[in-house]
Amino acid sequence: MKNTLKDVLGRLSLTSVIALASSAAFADVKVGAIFDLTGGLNIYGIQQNNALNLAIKNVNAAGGVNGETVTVVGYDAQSELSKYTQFAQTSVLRDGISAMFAGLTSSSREAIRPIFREANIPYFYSSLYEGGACDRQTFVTGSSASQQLNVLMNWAVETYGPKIYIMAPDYNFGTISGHWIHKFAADNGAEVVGEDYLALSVTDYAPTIQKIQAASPDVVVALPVGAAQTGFLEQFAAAGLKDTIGVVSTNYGSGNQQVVVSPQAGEGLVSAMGYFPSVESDANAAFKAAWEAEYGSDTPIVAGAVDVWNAVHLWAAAVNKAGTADTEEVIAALESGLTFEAPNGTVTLEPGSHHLRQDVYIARGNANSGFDIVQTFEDSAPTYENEMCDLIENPDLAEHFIPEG
Amino acid sequence: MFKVSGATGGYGKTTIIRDVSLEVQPAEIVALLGRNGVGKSTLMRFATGLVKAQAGTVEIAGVAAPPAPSKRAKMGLGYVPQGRFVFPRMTVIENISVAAASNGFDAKQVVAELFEDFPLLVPKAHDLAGGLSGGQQQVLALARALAIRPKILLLDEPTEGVQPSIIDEMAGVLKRVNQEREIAILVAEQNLDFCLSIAERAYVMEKGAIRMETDRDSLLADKVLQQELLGV
Amino acid sequence: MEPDFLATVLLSSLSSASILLIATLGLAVVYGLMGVINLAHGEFLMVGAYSALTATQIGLPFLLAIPFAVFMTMLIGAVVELLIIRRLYGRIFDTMLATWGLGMVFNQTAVLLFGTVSPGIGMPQWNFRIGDFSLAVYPLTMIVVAALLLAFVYVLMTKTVYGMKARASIQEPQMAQAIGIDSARVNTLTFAIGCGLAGFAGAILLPIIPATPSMGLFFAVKGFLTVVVAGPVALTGTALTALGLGGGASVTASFMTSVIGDVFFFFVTALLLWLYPLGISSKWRRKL
Amino acid sequence: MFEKLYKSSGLIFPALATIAALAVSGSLDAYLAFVATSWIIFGLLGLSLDVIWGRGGLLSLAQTAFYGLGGYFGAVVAINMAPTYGMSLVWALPCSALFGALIAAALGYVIFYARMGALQSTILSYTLTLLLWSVTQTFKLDVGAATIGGDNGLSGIPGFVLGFGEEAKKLKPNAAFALVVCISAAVYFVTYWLMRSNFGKIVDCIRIDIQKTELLGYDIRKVQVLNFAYSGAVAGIAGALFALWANYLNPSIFSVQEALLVPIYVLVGGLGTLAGPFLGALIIGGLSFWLGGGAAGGQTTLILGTVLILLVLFLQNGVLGALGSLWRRFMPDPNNAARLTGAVQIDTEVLEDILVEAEKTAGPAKNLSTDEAFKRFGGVIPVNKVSRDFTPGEPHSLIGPNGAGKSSFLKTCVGLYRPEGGTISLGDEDITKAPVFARVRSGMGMKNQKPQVFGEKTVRENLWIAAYARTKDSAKSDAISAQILGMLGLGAQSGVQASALSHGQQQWLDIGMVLCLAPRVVLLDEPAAGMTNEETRELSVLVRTLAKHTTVVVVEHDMEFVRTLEGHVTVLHQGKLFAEGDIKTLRANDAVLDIYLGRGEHV
Repeated sequence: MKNTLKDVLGRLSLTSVIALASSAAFADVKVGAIFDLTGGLNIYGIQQNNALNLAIKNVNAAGGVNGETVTVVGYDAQSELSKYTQFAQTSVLRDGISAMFAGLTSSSREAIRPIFREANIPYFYSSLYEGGACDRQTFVTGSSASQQLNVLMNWAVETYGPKIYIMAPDYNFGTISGHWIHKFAADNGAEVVGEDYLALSVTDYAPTIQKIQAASPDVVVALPVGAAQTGFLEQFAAAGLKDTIGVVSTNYGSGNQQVVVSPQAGEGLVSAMGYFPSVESDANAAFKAAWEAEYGSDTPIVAGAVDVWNAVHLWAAAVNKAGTADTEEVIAALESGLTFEAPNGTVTLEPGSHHLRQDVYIARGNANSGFDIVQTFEDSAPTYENEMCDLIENPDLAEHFIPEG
Repeated sequence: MFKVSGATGGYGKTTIIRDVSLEVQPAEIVALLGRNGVGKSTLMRFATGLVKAQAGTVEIAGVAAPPAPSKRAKMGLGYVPQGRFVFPRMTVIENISVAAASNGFDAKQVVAELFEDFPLLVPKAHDLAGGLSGGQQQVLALARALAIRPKILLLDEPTEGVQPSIIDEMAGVLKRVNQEREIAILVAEQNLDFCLSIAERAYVMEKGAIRMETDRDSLLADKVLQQELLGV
Repeated sequence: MEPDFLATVLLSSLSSASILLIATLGLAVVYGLMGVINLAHGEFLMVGAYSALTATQIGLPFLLAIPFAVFMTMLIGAVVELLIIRRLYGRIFDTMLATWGLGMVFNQTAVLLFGTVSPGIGMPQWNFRIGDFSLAVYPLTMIVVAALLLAFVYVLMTKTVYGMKARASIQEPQMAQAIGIDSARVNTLTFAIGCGLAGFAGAILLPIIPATPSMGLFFAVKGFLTVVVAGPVALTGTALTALGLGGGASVTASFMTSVIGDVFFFFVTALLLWLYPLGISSKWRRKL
Repeated sequence: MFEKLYKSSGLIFPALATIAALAVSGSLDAYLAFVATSWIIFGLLGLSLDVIWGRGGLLSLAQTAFYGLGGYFGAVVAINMAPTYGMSLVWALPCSALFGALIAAALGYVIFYARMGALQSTILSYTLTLLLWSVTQTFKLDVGAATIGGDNGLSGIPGFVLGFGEEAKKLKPNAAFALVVCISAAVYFVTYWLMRSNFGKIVDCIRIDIQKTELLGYDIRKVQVLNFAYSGAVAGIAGALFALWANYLNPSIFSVQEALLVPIYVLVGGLGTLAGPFLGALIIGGLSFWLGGGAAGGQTTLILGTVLILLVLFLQNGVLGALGSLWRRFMPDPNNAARLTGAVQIDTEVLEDILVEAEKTAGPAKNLSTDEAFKRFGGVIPVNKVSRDFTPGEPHSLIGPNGAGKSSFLKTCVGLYRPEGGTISLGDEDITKAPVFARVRSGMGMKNQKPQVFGEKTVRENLWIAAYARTKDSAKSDAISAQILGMLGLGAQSGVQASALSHGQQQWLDIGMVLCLAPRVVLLDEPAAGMTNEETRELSVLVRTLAKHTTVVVVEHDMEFVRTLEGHVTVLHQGKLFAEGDIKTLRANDAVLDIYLGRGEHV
């Protein structure tokens, strides 16, 4: 019984392998993609995947890489971590890809990073995150926490005052961001008067709101993750606190929060990120036009999508520069200080840390669930990653740096 | 009045009773006798509709009974199962009320009436039925069956696990309701003494079928038959 | 500790416990009265939330959207009972697994229908002050809502003929039929009421918790623990447990962190189960 | 031939499957081999649940907790040792198994020693998983070279490394697949053997009727904790294999979804079949692989959910269970013999022999005494300061109105109820605080009102398990059970499942099981209930014979039966001693007539 079933399954998968292989036979360069197209994280995953396909189309329209067409072998991770490992192995063992674009959460990145390191395939991670990922095969095109928080804290202390309260999710993104808030607050002569790290399961924010009032800060740094934590902003506003205490964030608006939050709660919230659709530049106008032509304009474009777009173009530029898609040459080209005219301004790939130097924008939520850009900080460097991670000096580094304390 | 014809049924694919027919006249008390496992309980449950009929019909007051047990109850079929099966997390009053109310009777009035018949239940009126002793539960199960104002009452092993003095009391009440309210009664029992103290006539079952029909006096007289059929 | 802070904490913890109770009552009815653990309860809550959201989007005022949500969830609940639950009475673990499967189907269907992002409807911007502290009014009204809902369910199940029939049908299904109750229909209604209560919870909590396909999960998990700790006397037990566990977790979260609040919740659950292996109400002599 | 194959199907088919899997492992597509390895690992995890759920009767939702914790622990050790010494398996597997077993034993101790209800146990196990899930999100710890980094997980776990030393390389997917197949097969066959052993038989009995098993003198809590620990060890091994397979662990292993996936594997394959979970994991894994493998968003959860519902509704016993019942349909029904029984006739000579023999091995009869024994349930006091001595020689009958506390008194004596006051002694031994099984081992034997037999087991097995409880010796148990079987006249039914017996036969079988214990004190609660008059007469003979060699206490309503016992009668009323004497004196006692016997004609 068991055997026959296995045989059937085996045959089934073999045929599917053959089918996939034959469909890819005329392609010269293959890249892999693993994003969450279904499940709870698909608001990001679908856009990341859309950006990837759009970028590949754009690259192919411009003549491909080294004159060869690029094709995508894509997978749906279904918002499940175990699927990431499985598909990463699949792409290595079966598909023969030249580069991988994958992942949203830090855990998804950490799960698959060793696989591509071992297989020696460049891996592009495109999402804002807490920072610190470091190895020779990994390239990060999203902005790291220190990169965003540096400018944001500066601005927040100046605008609202020196007493700061932290509301963040209780896992790495939140706690490491918390660390940077402490550091940048101290740098600016400000003080963290209280902090609350919340489990993702929390739906009732009354305790947090009381603690905030007890600490009476000038500004709350709120880093809500997921729809439930977005409820915090709603409850904060309903308690009548929004008018007296400022709210700033590095991830509000990175996905759907500005849509989920009602206008009366969302208006006036301040966010600092590497991209807002309202960025005014030719590159962004062209990007948005291409996007709308392909996918329409129903949902605002998230920063993660632009990060994927940038990743694909940086990779293509590196392959063209190297004249081959072979890993060693491509990494060498990527480490040569590549720049790219991105929708969010000029981005530069730092050779040592494999992170991007890019613009960071501070924007304020408006009444239409959109953002108005308040200030632009050009060419913000990933200082922490540059400091910790020098892959030119130490190509064998394979770490995830976490700031002490 | 109450008639079962050609009853054939059982559980799943097993047939336990085959082609059983019997009849109870108005205001008559009939006993159903037989050893363990001859199918008395199955016949009782067949009559209520709780055992699905493979063949056969049930007639109550001259009308063919529909298959749904709840409809049969509404036609006046009262049933006291073996093992009582009172509603454990409901009070004594609720056990009686729900039966009365489900058949469109005034629950308060019915409860008052039955408390007169069964004074034993009065001090327990607000207790949960599950906390009553076995004998009290048996009385409650009887009261509940009477609450639907039945025309025919089926009793399955009402004396099992019940103390002698309560058995006495039950016999008295059964005789009384039989005479005063003209309720026909069919009682399945192993306790021959109890049976014959209230019933005039008896059916004796063996291996899922009716072996014979007899009356009290001839059964009492026939020791051989008692030995052979009932293991007395 | 300043008295105004303490008062605020107590009041908002009471509201947290009430929110948990509102979200749990449907589960308690279905478990306590029918012996069915409905693992899809959270998804029914979610269906209620989306129903109310859709209703407000087509222009219905929020107060009318709530009955609409209740109606929708009751309808779906009745269909589910007829197609699935009905065949599984008395098989508690099978019903758990089947309703879990159902939850997966609902969840995925919601993703397909609504996507993972839906706009929130916002909370009424009323608030009032206790000393230095300002509190939103809407979450506090949940205390009253919970009390009313509890009273409603209690009266429905203990004082009405339907309530007696419902309890009889599930305690001794065959005997219920034998005394003239159409127990199949009664059970369908009871399950639908349980689902309707979930729908009510999803709708009335919508201003506090935005609608997402997975919004019910954590409520279902906590509600599920609450109901099981409560034990056989479903209604009173659940009210007490929700107050203790939910309120306690919220007080803990106020003085420490939300994660410690969660740990408190789970830990006290474990402790209570150790002390009362069959639920805290297993020895109570109460109906409901 | 056909039947033999059926009986050993749990060995032959898995062995064939293992051989086939090994045979194809070399030629399998590397990628398929990689994915299929995870299915085998999930199957192993499913097996761990089947041990505690299908056999032990507890639906544990903590299997992923043991799996995850075991995996983490083993991985940490492997990360530190394997780069230098190689052999990642040798480090990871034992550590994981041990750690999984320890955690399971700790949880099992709480569940089983508190004697929790089924649902509550499930919930508590679930609580553990949830607790881990919320705590591990932020749990950070450096252990040597290993960094447990909260939600970022634990990476850098070596793969399957078999060689020694620094140079050892990790296995390629095909070899890793073959290795995991071998390990899983080994665990499966050990489990199969364990579940067939005497230990497994006791586990089975606990599932079928926990109270009866304890009344036979088995320390059920210890057996349950051991069984749970074994299941935890299996889960731990699966966790280690998973860690080595994925090279990465993360708190999501403790998530709600993962925890509930395990029961699905078991249910799909067939609960209690041991081999079923592997099949289930293969089907579910294959299904989601086939549905969700491509880029087009597969609606895996939607389909899985639907499959689950359909499965519960239409294929209750899973694939293997369904196949098994199909197979049985083509075999002769062993329970046919149940219908061929005549009336029971006790062979008093054999009974005497048995009792004399028992006296030799278990010592002389003991007195049972209570002194001011007191038990209350809320406001009800079923046992109110009862002081009484029961001695061998003649039967003692307890009578009294319903609710007088007769059954409660017996249950208090045997330990099913814990008294709040007073003492209970057996011989010279104070057993007031002793658990049920300890009292049984000291010589108490009790038969409850309803017949308690292990329905799925055969008549012979029922008696055997009772005899084994005392002798702990298979050969002796064989002999004793055969002897009692003959005495009861159930020889022709020895291979019949106990559930197929009639109510009366089950009563006799239950009494036979009590006799297997060679008890020095016998407590019988309404043994004549549901018996025909001729059976009651046989019972009376048996009780009188028994009373010559042991102390016998009988609770009974049937006055005729009580009269034929010709023994001492005690009347209980409202939990208190009310009257005593022989039946004749009591029949003349007005008070007894008032409260119990009544004055009617039906007595």
